[in-house]
Amino acid sequence: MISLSNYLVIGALLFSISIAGMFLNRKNILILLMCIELMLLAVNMNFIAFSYYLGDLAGQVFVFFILTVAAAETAIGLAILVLVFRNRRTINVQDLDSLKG
Amino acid sequence: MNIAIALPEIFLTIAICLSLLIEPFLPTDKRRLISYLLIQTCLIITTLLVINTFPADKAWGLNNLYVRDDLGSLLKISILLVTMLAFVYARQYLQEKGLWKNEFFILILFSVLGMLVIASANHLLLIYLGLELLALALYALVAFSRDDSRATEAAMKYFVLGAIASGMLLYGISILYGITRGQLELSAIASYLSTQEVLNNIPLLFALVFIVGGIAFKFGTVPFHMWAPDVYQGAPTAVTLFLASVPKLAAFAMLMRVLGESLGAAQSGWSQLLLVMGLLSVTVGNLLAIAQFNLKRMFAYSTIAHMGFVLLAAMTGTLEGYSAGLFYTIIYALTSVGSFAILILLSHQGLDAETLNDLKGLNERHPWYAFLMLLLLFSMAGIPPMVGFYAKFSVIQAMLNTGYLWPAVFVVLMSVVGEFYYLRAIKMMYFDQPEKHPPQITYPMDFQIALTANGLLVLFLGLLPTGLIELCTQALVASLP
Amino acid sequence: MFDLPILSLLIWLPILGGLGVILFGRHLDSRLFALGITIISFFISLILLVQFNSASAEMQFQEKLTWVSSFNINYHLGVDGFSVPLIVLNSLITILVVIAAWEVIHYRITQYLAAFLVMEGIVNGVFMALDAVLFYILFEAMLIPLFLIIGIWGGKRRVYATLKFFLYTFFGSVFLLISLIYLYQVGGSFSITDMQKLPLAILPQTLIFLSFLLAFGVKIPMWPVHTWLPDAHVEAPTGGSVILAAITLKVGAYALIRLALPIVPDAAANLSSLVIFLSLTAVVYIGFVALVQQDMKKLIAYSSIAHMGFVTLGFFIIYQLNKDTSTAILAIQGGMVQMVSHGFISAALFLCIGILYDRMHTRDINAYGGVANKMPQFSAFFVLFAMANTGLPGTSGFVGEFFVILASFKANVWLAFLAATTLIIGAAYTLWLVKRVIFGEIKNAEVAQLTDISQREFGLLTILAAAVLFFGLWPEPVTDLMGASIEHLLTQALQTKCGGKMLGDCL
Amino acid sequence: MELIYLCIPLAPLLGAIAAGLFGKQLGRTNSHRITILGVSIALILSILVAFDTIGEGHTYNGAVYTWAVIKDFRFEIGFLIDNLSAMMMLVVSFVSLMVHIYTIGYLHDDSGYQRFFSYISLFTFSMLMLVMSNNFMQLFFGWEAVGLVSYLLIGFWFKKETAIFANMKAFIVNRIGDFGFLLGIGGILAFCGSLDYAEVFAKINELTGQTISILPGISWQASSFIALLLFIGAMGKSAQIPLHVWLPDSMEGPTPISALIHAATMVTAGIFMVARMSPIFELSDTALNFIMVIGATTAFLMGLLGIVQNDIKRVVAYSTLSQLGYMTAALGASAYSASVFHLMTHAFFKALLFLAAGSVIIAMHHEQDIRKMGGLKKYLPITYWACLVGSLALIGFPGFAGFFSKDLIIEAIQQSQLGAARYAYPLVLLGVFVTAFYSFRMFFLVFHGKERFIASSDKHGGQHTLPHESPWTITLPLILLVIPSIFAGYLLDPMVVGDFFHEAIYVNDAAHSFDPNLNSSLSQHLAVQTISEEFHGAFNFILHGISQWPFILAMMGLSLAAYIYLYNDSLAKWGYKKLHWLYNLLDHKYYADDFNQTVFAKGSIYLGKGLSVFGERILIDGFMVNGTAKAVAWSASVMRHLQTGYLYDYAFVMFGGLVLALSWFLFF
Repeated sequence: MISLSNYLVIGALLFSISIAGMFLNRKNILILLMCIELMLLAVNMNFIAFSYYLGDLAGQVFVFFILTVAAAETAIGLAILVLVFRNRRTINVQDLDSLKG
Repeated sequence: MNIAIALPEIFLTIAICLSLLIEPFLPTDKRRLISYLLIQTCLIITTLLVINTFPADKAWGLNNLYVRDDLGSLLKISILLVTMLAFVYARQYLQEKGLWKNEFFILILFSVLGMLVIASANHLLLIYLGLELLALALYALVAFSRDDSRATEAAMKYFVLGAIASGMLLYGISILYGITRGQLELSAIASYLSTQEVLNNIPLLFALVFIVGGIAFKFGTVPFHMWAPDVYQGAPTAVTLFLASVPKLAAFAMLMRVLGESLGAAQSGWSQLLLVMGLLSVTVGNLLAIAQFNLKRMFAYSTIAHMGFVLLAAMTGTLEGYSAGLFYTIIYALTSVGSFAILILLSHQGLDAETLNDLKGLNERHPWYAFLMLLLLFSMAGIPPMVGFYAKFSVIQAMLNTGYLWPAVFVVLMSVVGEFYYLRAIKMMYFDQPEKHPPQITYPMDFQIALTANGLLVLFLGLLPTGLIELCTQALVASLP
Repeated sequence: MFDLPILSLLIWLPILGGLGVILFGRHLDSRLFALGITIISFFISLILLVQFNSASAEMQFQEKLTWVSSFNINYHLGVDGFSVPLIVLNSLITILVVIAAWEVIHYRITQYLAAFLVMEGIVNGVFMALDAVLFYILFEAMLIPLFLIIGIWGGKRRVYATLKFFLYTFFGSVFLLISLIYLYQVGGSFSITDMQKLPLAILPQTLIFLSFLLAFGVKIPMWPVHTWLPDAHVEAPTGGSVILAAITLKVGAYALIRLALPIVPDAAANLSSLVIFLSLTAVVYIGFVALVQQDMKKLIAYSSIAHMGFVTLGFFIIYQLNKDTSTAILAIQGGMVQMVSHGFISAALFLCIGILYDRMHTRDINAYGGVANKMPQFSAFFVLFAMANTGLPGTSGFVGEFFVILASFKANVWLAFLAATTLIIGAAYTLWLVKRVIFGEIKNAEVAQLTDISQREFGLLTILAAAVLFFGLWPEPVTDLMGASIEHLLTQALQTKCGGKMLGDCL
Repeated sequence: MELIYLCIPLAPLLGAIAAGLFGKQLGRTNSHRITILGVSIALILSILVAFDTIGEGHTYNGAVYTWAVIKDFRFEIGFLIDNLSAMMMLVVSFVSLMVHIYTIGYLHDDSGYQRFFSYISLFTFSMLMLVMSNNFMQLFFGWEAVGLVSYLLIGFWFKKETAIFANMKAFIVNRIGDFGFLLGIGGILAFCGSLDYAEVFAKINELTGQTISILPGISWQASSFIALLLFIGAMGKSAQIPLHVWLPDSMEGPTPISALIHAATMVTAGIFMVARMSPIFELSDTALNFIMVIGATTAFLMGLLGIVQNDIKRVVAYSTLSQLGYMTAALGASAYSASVFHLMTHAFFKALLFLAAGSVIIAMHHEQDIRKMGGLKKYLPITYWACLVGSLALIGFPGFAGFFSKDLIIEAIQQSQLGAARYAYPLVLLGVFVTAFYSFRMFFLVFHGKERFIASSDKHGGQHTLPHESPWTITLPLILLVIPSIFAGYLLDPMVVGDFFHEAIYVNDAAHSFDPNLNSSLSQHLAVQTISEEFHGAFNFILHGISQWPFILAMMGLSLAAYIYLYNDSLAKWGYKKLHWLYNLLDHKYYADDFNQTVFAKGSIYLGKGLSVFGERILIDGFMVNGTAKAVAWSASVMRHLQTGYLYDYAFVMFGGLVLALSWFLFF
């Protein structure tokens, strides 16, 4: 039997991986977007696990909302990415440093 | 169901959709003016709808997803009014910069809608949705000047960090969902937690940390502040004007809804977090603002410091503290929108006024605006008799009332440090001669009236602050359980 | 006879007048308008003086309105023997400042005059406020016009000076705010008179006292938080210097009397040695520093610090007198008279320096010499005020120092000894200044071009000279005015609110 | 009578105000008329008062107005008129009037004519207020006021660098004295609770046995301490060693004020003050000993300096110092009446000498070096005789005024039982010789011998006109002053021997019964009494005096001066060679000025510079104030680098914060 805590650990691991991905990745912004998705998936994992074990459907409804919003978010993210690329001809994270200090 | 309690939001939604539809059919030569007036009318009607039920007894509706109380209404009114001011200030700027598109107003209206939803949410899902509605619209707004590489860079940063923040918030919510045995309704969470041991409940504390992180990002307090300077600087001034002022009201609404109402039982836990974040924000904000010569960036850091004050007020967990925080936030929004209006005033022919040097000799060029800016800056600095003094005063009083003596001492010391950069700005306006003589731009009458009213209000409220303070306290008394 | 809210009038008439000058400055002669306002307020202050009952220690002419009900802040005004002379002084000096600007200030004169009028109103308010927050607000608000005055019409290093001045004083006063809020939380009232009755343990008393000392010490200014003053003076326009020296320095000392001594008497008693030490340092150390200054304004600024040292010495020597009330009254009278007198003398000296500066555009002592040859009338005034500055009997400068030295002798010979060194040091730096500037052969071509004072300047200096001599020859009007209030103060300042404990007992 | 008392000081004051404020409108003649009128009124009224007080024995003690009332302390302005003040008023207004008249001639070309008259009238007012005072505060008022006028008058020619240096020096040195004086007043108030003479003297015995803690463990008799502090004031004003340095320099002022202020009146204020406060001084042997030592030292050492001076006014100035020393020494011997008596005679003959010197100076066209004079006897007959009378009076030639007073002092010191008398007596005796020598050195050099001025004025290429006698405005005062210089001495009988001062001056008959350490059964303070008992009229006094040491020494001094400067100056040259070190010492005035200049003046400036640089600029401003500001700015500039601009760093900070918060809750 897989216990709740196993799912939660997986969720936490996914979350940590996404975090690690964010600040270990110094190259491509696309990977950042992927990490964000991964983070949301970690959350979804938590919600579904809780929902299942608590026998409460609200958690799963929440996940649907999260997935939808994530899609919208990614759309905007990619749009901004396109703008960045158009202006700079690069999507390197390290090149986004004109604003600092 | 009681749909009526969401009437303003429903009206606004319909109005936004309609204005999207109507706009292409407006006569081309007057399209801008008419759509602008239509949108302002929408906001006014929404405001009236909110005021219509203010003050009123607390009411729940939409299957308990939605709550209408005085706190929410007051925040909504402030959000709507400041947004209207922002539109007045932004109009000329957008025309000159060639940024005038109907989408600007539509996006802002969407974000306002998101904020209104947050202000009335009684469910974590609604909080999330409102937050995303607000955030997504803002990401787009920051990138509104599409060909500006700095703007897009700022948008990118804002987007990524914002997404992380909502991820954190969601993660916290998911844990909370688990430990409260499936509660997502705010009032239900509160009643569940009131029966629990809080301080040794590690999962709950974990959830708290994530949720507080998510909220703090909206405030832009340390260590979730890193986006603020870059975004403020990168975004077009008209967007910064909005971004710097109105969403803080929503952030405060979120803070009150999530921490104050539903997690009130865990106050001893989150107050520690808010205390540390608040102190750090006041320190970092004030110190780093000194090093800035870009005005927008400077204001960003000053915002960080101000938001630190709000967190410190809320940290006390008392009615007095909440009231101080609410008062502070409203005053901040008012002052901030006015200060950015001055920056808009200084911009000319598509060139943003950004650096401190652009303020030079303002007293020579426009003594009246210089005087208004003086009032606004002194208010931010917390010098009496401007209203900013009472904002700080109420926060410090709340802190001392709950025994936070040394943090209070530290905070006022830091505000002395902060004094420096406001004074430096005033010095630029009054003591220095203008470097170049830019063409005199006449701003439309509504701009002038609004700015004058905005500046004098800061002084007037400083002389007679009772009404607003009372309003804040009353709203909180009526709303808090 | 007068049911007018006379105190409010003294605050708001100048402030509204100031706004009026800005608004209508273009349409009428702003100088005449401002002069009119100041003269009217001076007359109102005279009415206050005449109607004031000096036999009573009660707060008089009280006005009380609820102001910020949520914080329990009231618009509460009232005057006693400490306030009245300072209010009259303030109203008088502002007239002089307006006249002094007459032909001298050309750049944005309306704003200049408006700033001074607003300043007058605010300072009057500080001297009347009976609500702690109202007091604090006015105390801080005072910085704004002064900041602008020095910054806009100041000299070359005005930016440094203004920022230093503002931050320094603001730094001092934020602790005051904390203390006041703390007192509110203990006593539930922001009324200063209520605070004065509030019993307090010794530890909070000590902390509150230190915060008061910092806040007011910066303003007075006391050594070692005085260094903003010379810079501010040097850069300020003449009017700014006059107001700064004659009025704003008094605010700090007044606040000590109004807040520090009555609210935290035990801490004041415990720490009186510290304050006395700082005061005497101001007298001796600053005296030597003044001796070597090359800038006339800096020299007078340092001399102001030294003279204000007598004020604080007078206020705190009362704790070293073994409850000898008569001598304690003498000491406080000394401090108060010194304040009033220094208001006249420093104003006069800064006006004199301003007169020279307007003609020569330098304040460097070395650029002068033999001014008496070309400006005999001016020199006569200058020597008179210099003598007053050295505390010559017959001038008001003597009275305060005399009282304070007499009182300190009773406390301790060495205190009196150190205080009395001012007789020598003060004479040395003042007379050396006179010798180098006024006397001697005409030093250079610029001095040879000097013209004697105009009628306007003559009038200004005459008013001050008359005041200096009058109060030197007959200080009784002032001492009489304050007598009852001082006795009342002493009952408060010499009481104990915590069973006479020392801080050490609690630690 | 009160009105008359009030008029006495006010008349000169009004004159001063008129001449000072409206001098230009009044013109020169009217200015001097109005001031002289004022002083004349003062003199006439003073004479009236003198008749009333001395003759009728009416004394007065009352307030004019209340200066301030502070609870139990009353500060009043008032008059105490008794024999002492009546005499002083007489002296002051008389000499002042003489000087007023003299000035008409002396300064009649000066552009500051009206200013000068205003000043000296103001001085007269101040000095009268001083002597008429009935309390310590008013005394201090007058005290400082005369100092102020002295300051103004020394610097009267304010273009002269030496003059404006001298006046500053005079004021500051006087301030050192006033410093002590003020502290003394503080002591009086602290111990007696009043500043009124009558009240203080009534309570004076309460001072007995009281102590003042000087250092922990060390305490002094309050009476001694206060008396010494008061005496420091007297030392400043009456130019006693070591506060004498200002007086010679004060000769930079015009000669009339040298006569009035720096010889006759102001400098004797110290003597007057001690005499006035005799009840306090009588309480303290320590103070009296100290006074006597200081006085005798001044009398002798300052006299020696007179020998090497070549400036005519400086010779007289040092002689003034020396005579003041005599008076002070007499005070120490409790011979207050003798001292005041000498004060009076000295006022007359010293004013006479100064005015005569002034007359010489005018005749020599402001040449003051006595080596460039000589043989003036035939050109200035009146001045010559006046000067002779003055000099004889000064050296104490029997029959002249100075003889009586000085002899009295020397005898008093001889009789004094105080320890210091054994030190003081030889000094004052030797002083007589020195006095005679330098007085007649000057006299002979100026009026006899070769006419050295012709050569010198030729050398300057100036117009060569022979000196001629001064106008009547100058000679009249000389003549009028000759009279009291001769005859004032005969007042000895009533003034000293009688009980003239019995009300004003208190001598402790049963001295020190409270002090068990003194084993003398005899009263130690009765020198004057002893003399009085042996007194048998002025003539006998003269006869007695001729056989005494003072007279012999004076004659020796006179003869030596005559020998050297009239017949054979090789002795002087020989002495100059052999005693070169002594000459140097004297020429440098015992290096007192150099010492003060180096140690005090330069020291203060270095101290001030040090404090200003290290204390103000480096420590407080540099380190504390700007240092804080810099630290803030520095930390800001460092911290801004945390905002790197890289997204991953931003994310890292956010997560770092998160992790820290989590671990905070986990581990604490």
